[in-house]
Amino acid sequence: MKILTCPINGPLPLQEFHYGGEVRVMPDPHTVSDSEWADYLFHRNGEPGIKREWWHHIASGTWFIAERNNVTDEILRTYLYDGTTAS
Amino acid sequence: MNSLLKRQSPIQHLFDPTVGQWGELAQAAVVLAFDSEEVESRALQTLALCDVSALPKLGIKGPAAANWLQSQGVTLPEGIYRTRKQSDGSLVVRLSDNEFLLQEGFVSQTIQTLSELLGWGQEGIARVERQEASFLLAGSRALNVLAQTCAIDFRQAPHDRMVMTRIAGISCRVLPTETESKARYQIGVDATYAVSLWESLMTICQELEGRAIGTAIFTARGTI
Amino acid sequence: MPYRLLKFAFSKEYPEQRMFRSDCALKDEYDVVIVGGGGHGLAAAYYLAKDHGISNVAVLEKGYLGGGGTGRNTAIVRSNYLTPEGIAFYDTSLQLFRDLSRELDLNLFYSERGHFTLAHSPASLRTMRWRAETNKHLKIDSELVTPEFIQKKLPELDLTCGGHQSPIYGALYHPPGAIARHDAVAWGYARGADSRGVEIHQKTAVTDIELRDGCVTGVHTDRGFIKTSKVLSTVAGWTPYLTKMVGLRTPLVVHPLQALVTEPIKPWLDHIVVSASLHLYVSQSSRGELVAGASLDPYELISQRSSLDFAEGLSAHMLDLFPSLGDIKVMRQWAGLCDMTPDFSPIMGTTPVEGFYLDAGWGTWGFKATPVSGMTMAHTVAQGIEHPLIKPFRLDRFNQFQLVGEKGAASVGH
Amino acid sequence: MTRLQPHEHQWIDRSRPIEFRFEGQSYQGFAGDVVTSALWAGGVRMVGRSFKYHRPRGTYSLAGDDVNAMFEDGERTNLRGNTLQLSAGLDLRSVNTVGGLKRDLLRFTQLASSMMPVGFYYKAFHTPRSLFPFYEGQMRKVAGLGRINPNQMAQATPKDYAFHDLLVVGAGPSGLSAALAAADEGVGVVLVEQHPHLGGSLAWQRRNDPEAVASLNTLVKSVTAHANIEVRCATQVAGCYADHWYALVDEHRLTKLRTKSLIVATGCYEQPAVFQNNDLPGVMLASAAQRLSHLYAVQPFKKCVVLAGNRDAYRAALDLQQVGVEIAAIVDLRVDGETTALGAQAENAGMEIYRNHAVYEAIAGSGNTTVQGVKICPLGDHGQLDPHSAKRLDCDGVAVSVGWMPVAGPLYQAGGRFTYADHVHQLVPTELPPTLFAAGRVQGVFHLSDRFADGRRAGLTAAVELGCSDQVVRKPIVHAGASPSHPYPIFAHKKKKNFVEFDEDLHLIDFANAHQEGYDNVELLKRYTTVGMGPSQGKLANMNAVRILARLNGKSINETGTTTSRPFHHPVPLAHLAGRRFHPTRHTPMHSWHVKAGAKLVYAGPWLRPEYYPISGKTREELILEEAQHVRDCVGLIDLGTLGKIEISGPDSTAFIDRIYTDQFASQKAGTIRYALACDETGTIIDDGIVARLDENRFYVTATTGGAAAFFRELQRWALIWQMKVELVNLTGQFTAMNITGTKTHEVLTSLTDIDLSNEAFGFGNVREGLIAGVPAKLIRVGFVGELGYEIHLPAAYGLSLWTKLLEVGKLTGIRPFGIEAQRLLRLEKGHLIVSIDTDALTNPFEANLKWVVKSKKEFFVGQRSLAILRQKQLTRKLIGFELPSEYNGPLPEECHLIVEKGEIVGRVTSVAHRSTVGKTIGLAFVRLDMTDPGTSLTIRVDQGKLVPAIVTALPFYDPGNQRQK
Repeated sequence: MKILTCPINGPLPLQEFHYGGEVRVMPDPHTVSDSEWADYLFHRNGEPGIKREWWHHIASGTWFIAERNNVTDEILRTYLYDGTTAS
Repeated sequence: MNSLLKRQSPIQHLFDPTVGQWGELAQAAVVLAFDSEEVESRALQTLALCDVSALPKLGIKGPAAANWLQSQGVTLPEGIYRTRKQSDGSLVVRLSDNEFLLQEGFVSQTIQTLSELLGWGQEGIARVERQEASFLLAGSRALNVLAQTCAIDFRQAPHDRMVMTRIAGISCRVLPTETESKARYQIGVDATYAVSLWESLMTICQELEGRAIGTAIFTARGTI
Repeated sequence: MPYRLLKFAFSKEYPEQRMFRSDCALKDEYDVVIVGGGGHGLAAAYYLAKDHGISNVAVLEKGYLGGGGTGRNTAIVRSNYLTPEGIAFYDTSLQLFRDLSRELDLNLFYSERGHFTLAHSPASLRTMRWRAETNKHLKIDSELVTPEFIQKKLPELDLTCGGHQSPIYGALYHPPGAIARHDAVAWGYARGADSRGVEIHQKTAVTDIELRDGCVTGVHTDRGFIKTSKVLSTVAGWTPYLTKMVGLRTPLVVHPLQALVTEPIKPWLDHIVVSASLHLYVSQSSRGELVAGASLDPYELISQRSSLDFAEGLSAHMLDLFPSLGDIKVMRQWAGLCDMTPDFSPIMGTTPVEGFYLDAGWGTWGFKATPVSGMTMAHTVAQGIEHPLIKPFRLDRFNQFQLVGEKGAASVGH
Repeated sequence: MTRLQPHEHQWIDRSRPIEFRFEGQSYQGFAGDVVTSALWAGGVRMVGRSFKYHRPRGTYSLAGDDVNAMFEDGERTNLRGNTLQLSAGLDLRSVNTVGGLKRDLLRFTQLASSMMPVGFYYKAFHTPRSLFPFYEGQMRKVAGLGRINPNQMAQATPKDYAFHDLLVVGAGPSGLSAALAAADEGVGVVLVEQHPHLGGSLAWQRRNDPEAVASLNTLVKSVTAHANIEVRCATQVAGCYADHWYALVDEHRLTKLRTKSLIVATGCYEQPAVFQNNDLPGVMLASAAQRLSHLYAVQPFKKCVVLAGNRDAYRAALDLQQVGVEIAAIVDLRVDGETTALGAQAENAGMEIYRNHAVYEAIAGSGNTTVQGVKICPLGDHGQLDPHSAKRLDCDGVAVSVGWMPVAGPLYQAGGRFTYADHVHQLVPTELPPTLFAAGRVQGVFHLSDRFADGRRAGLTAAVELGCSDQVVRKPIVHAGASPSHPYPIFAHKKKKNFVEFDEDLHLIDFANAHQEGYDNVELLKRYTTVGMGPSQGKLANMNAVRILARLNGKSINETGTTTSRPFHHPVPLAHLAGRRFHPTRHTPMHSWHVKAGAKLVYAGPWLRPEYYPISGKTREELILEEAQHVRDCVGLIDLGTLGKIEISGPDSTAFIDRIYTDQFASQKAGTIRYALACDETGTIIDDGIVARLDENRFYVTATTGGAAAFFRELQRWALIWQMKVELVNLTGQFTAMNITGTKTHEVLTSLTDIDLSNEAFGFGNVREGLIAGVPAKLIRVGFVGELGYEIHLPAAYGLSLWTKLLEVGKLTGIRPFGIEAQRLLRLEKGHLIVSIDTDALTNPFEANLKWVVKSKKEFFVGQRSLAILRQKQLTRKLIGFELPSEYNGPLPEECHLIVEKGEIVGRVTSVAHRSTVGKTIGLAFVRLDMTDPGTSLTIRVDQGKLVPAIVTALPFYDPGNQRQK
C-alpha cells in the first residue's frame, strides 16, 4: 500500500498504478547496429540507484514519471513527461 | 435523439419490473421508487444507493470546447477535476484544460440540447462518447461504505472536486457533491463493470442497513 | 526410531562434529573465488572440489550461509517446464536432488508430494497440454488431468474458486514435484565443500572486482584484497551490483517475491498446488505449516520488505481455492529477491569478461536448480567452457535474438 | 474453586456466569474471563502439552506470549486460551494430543528424548531412501497443532480503511500519556490496545499502589473523554508497513490504518528463567500470577516461591501475599537482593529471602502435572551453582520475575533498530526514523513516574514533528537505579529439562550442541534450532537464546546481534486478510439477454461471454457446428461487446497509426477498413484488429478482447513519447458491438437503417456512420467469419435494445445468435489466426504468414528494427493449415498436441475443429519449415501417445475466392 503521487490525481496507493519500467531512450533504429539494438531491447540497468520510471494511473489513464530509489523504495519526485525528460 | 430504441441502464435487469414504481427518465426506464417516499427519504439521510445511470452525459474535448460551452451559457469550473453544478441542476466537470464532462440534471434538458447542437462534432470540438453508469451514494453512513471499498479518505475530499480511484477493485470516477450541507457521492463507472460494482456496494449498504432508492425523490428536488 | 539416533542416547559427549570450520583468515590467493554463500555458490564449491579436484576455493558471503534466496524460497522442486532445454536442465537437477540426502549424508526432507498446476481457462489448459506433451516426449512424468481427477486428489479444493470467477478446467499433474528443507541444502553443500578444503567466509562482503585487460585478477573485500583469476558470481538478487563492477550489461532486473507461512496444522495438504491465474502456490511443510507464495511484486525493488497488499491478495486467493482455511492464522510473511530475465530462463556460463563466470537470472526458480547449477557451473569454471546443459542459457543469447521460450509457461514459475 | 474478593478493577463480571466445557468436563467462569483464567479457577493445572515431547504445560504468561494453551472447538482451531474470551457454549479440546490431554499417548515420546537432540531429524530417516516417505508420514502426523475443519466455509469479512494523524500502540501509563499529550496539541490520535481494557501493565502490576491506581484512573478518564482520541481496545497492531500503513486486527476485521506518525508504547514481555522443569504447570511468570489475581480474581497458588531478578518480583510477592498466597521464599539471583524499601517491606512481611540464590530445579508432582517444591542453590562468583548445596523448599507454584524483553515487533517493522543496553540489560531502540517514537518500558524506562513523563515527552515530540505544536521537546528519559532485568537467568542441569524455548521444546543443551556443530551466528542458530519459529514467535525465547549464544561465542550481545521482526506481530486469520474478496466481472450490455437465453457462459479475462447457446438433447459440439452452419446458410448474430474499441483522432493520427501497426495506412481511404497487426519492440505479435478510417483525421480501431486494455495503455505512452498531436479515447465500455452475418443479413438489416447497404454504395471492407433504428452507429463490413456481415458499433446504453430489435425483426428470416465457439470455427475455416491462441509469447509475423502486412519500407513502426533482424534469420517454424484424412476415424487431436517425426518434436497444433462446415477435421499448426507444403503428411501425437495422420492443406479451408463475404 505504498503511496505514489500522481501529478494529476495526487497521492494514491500503489495498487492503483501500473508500473511501466525504466525510462529508456530508443536509439535511432536506422543507424544502430543489430547488437546495439539488441542491447536496447533486452539489457537493463538493474543495479541499485535512483531510477526514472514510467508509471500509469489506471483509473485516469495518466502516464507520468517517478524518480525512485530502487533500494529504499523512496520516491524522490513525480512529474508529467514533457518530451525532453527521456533523454 | 428520438430513436426507436430505449436507452438502458446496465444494471436495469437487476431490478424486478414488478416491484416498486417504474417510470421513464430521458428515454430510459427507471425505478422511481422502491418504497414509500417516507422510507426512501429516511434512507437518503442514513444510507441509500441510487442508480442514476439514466441521466444523459456528454463528453466534449478540443481547443474550442471551452469557448463553445460558455457561448451556450454553461458556467465552467476553474481548475482541472473541479466540478460546477449549473442552476438547472446539470453538472459540469473539467477533465483537463480542453475536455469536459457534462451530466444532465433530473429535470433539465440542457445536456440533451447541447448534444444535438454538437452532432458528430464541430471544428475544434470533438464529441466523446460518455456511456458510463453512475450510482449515487448518500446518507450519514456513506463514508463507511467508501471506507470498506476505497483507500481514499473522503472525509478530507473537497465537495467540488472529482476523484479518480478504485472502488471495490474497479476504476471509478467519484464526484463528491454537497446537498443541504450533506455530502453525497456520485460514482461513475465503465458500464461493463456496473453490475459488479452495484452488487458489491449494495451488499455493504444492506449490511449497514442501507437500501436502494428510486429517482423520484431527486426529480422532486430537480437535482442530486 | 532408526539406529542412527542411538548414538545420541549412548554417547556421553555430544557426538557431532562441526559442519563447517569457524572463521579463519583470508588467504592472499585462491584458484577460484565464489561470491555468494547461498545454495548455488556452495553447491558450485562442492562440485569444484569433488568433481574437479579444485579445492583452493573461497566462498565469500556478506551475510550468513543460505541467508538469501536459499532461505527465503518456498522450496519447490519440479522439472515440468515448457522447453526441451529447460526440461533437460531441471530434470537433471531433480535427479540430483533425489539422491542428495544420501550423498551429503544430511536429511534434506526431500519429499515427493506431486505438483498440480491448475488451469483456470481453456487458454491455460492449452498451455498445460503443451507442457504435458513436451514433458512426456522427454520422459518426464507429467500429465494433463481432469477436474474429477483433481477433486479426487485434492478434496479440500473448491473447483469453482468461490463461484465468482473462472472455474478450474484441469491441471498439469507432475508426480515427482517435491519440496525440501531449503536451509539444509545449503548446510549440506557447505559441509561437503568445507570437508574437501573449500574455505567458507561468512560476513565477508565483496566491494570491488579487479580487472586487467578485460581479465579478472582479484577481488576486493571488506577484509582485504584477494588474488584470483576466476570469479563465479552466484548472488542472484545482487547480480546487477556485481556485474556493474566488471562493466557487464545484462537484462537482469530485481523484483521482490513474497511468501507467508501459517501456524502449524495437522497434515491436510499432501500435494503442491500452483495456480498461475490466482498467483498462488502452496504446500504444507513437514512441520505442518502451510507455506504459500504469490507472483513477483509488480515493480523493480532490491529490498526484502513485506507488504500488506501481498498478504491480502494471497489470502483472498487461498480462500478462493481452499474455503476451509478461513480461520487458519498467518504467522509470518517475508520476501526474497528475484533477478528476472525477459525469457524466464537463467543466465549461466562464461562472459565477455575473462575469468568472470555468471550464475544468475534465477528469478523464481533458483532453489530447484541448486544441484544442477552447482554441478554445471563447477564444470564451466573448471573447463572454461559451458557445460552442454547450460549452453542455451548463455548471456549472449539476447544479442543473438535466441531467447528461450519458457515465458509461455511461467506466469507463476513455481 | 472460589474467586477472590471483588475489586473495582477486575475484568470479570460476576453477574454473568458462563458454562463451558474443556476436554469433556464442564466448568464455570464469568464474562470477562479468558479461557485459561477460568480453567485455573476451576482447578485445572494442565492446559496443554508441548509440541515435541508432549510434556504437561500450564498457564505461563496468561498473555498470549506462550502457546501452552492451544485449543480447538471442532469449528475453529489453534485458539489461544490466554486471549480467548470466555463465551457460552465453548467446548474446547487441547490441540495435538492422541486420546485426550490427560492420557495423551504421545507423552511417551519424552522417553526417547535423549535420542532427539536438536536437529536430530537431519541426521536420520534419509537412508535407505525408500523408507523416508514412511518416516515423514509419521513425523507429519505428530507435528502440526490443530486440525482443519473441512466443512468450514470462509466468510467474507468487512475490511476497511481508517485515517488518523498519529497511532499510539499500547495503552499503558506511557501510551495513555503520549496519546493525551499529542491530542492536547490538536493531533488526531488513534490509541490501540490489545487488551479489552485500558491500563496496560498497570492493570495488574500496581494494584496495591493507591497512587498508581489513582493516576491511572485520571489518565483513562481524560483519554476516553478526549475528542481527538479514538480508542480501539481488543485490537492488535499486526503489522507496520511503508508510508505509515498499519494492519489493525480485532475479532471481526482487518483495518488498514494510515497515519503520519507512530508512537510505540508496547511495554515488555516478562521473560522466563531457565532451570530444570521450568515448564511445569505451576511455574509461571510473576506477571501471570498478578494477572490471575488482579484481573480475574483467581488465586494462583497456595504457597509459592518467587524467583527474583528485579524489583518487580518483590511487588509480585507482596501482591500474592495480599491475596492469601503463602510466600515460601523469595529466591533472589542478585548478590545484594532488593536494596530499596520494597526489600525491607518484604522482609517485614515475614518473607524469607535467599539472596544470591537460584532455583536449580522445580520438583514435579506425579505425571509432571504439578509443582511440589523447588531445589535452590547458592550462586558462585561466576553465577554458577553447586547442586550439592541444594536446599528443598515446598510449594505448589513458582512465580518467575527475572527480567523483561521489549515488545519490539512494531518498532522493528516501522524501521527502528535496537541495541543492547547494559544499564537495563535489555534491547533499547536506537536510530528511530523522524516520524517514529518509542515510550515507556519498550525503551527501557521503568519507574512509573518516568513512564508517565516519557509518554508525555513522546506525545509532545510527535505533535511538534507534525507541526501541531511549538512546545520545547525534552530529551528521552534514561533509567536510573538497579536493572529491571537479570543479565543471565539461565542455569544448567544434568537432567536437561531446562527449557529455553517452550514452543519447540528446546533445552539449554540444544544450543550448546548446535553451536558445537558450527551454527554459531544468530541467524544460523535460529534456523537450525528453530528457536523463535513457533507460534509465539520467540516472544519468550529469543532474548535468552541470544544471551546463551553470546556466552558460547564469548562475545557481547551487541556483537552477537539479534534477529529482526517481520509481520505479523500477531497471527492473523486468512479470512481477515482476504476480506470480501472482490472479483470484478465485466458484462456486455447484452449479458442479461444471454443469461435469459440460457447461454453457456465462459470467462475471457474479466469478461463473461456466451460460448454457445444450449438446446436440450444436443451436444456442445453439435450446437457449435449448428450455429456455424446457420451463419453459412442463413444469418447469425454475435455479441462483440468485449472487443477493444478505440478512437484515434487529431492532425497526427495517420502518422501515429502508421508507427503503431506494421501495415501502411497513409494511403487508406476514408470510409474503408484495414486489417491491423501490432508487434512489440522485439517484433513479437501482441495484438490485431481493424483500423477503420472515418475521415481524414479520425480513426476507429478495434483490439482483441484480452489485449485491449494493455494495448490502449501502450498507445497512450507512445503518443506521449512521440509527442504527437493525437487524441486517444478508449470506447471499449462506452460503445458496444455486435456482428450480424450470413447470406440473409440484408433481409434483417435493411429495414432498420437509412444507410445504403448495396455493394456499390457500401462494399466489403468499408465503414459507414449513420442511424440504426434511430441510433447513431458505425457499420463495418468485415469478413472474419467469411460471410456477408456487418459489425455494428453503437452507444452501450442502446446495445440490448438493438440486439433484441434485430432478433425480433429477423425472426421470420430465422436469425439466430451464435457464440464465440462457432465464431472460432468459422474463422478457422477461413484460416484466420487468433492472437494468443495461434500465436505464443515469441511469435513473429513471418512465422504466422503475416508478412503481407509488414511494410518494412515504411519510415518506422514498433518492432520494425527487430523484424529487419529476424528477417535475416532462418525461420524455424511456420503456421500452416492441416486436415485429417476423410476416412480417418480414430482419436482426434486437441490444441497443443505435438507434431512428431522420427521421435522429434517438429510442430504443435494451435487450433483444431473436430467437425466443421467443410465436413472435415481441420486445424492450424506450427510446423518445421520443411513441412509447410500442402500435401505434406504430418503425424500428430495425441493422448496416450496415439499417432494421428494429417495432411498440410492450403488456407483457407472455406471459400478460397472470398466470394461469399464480398
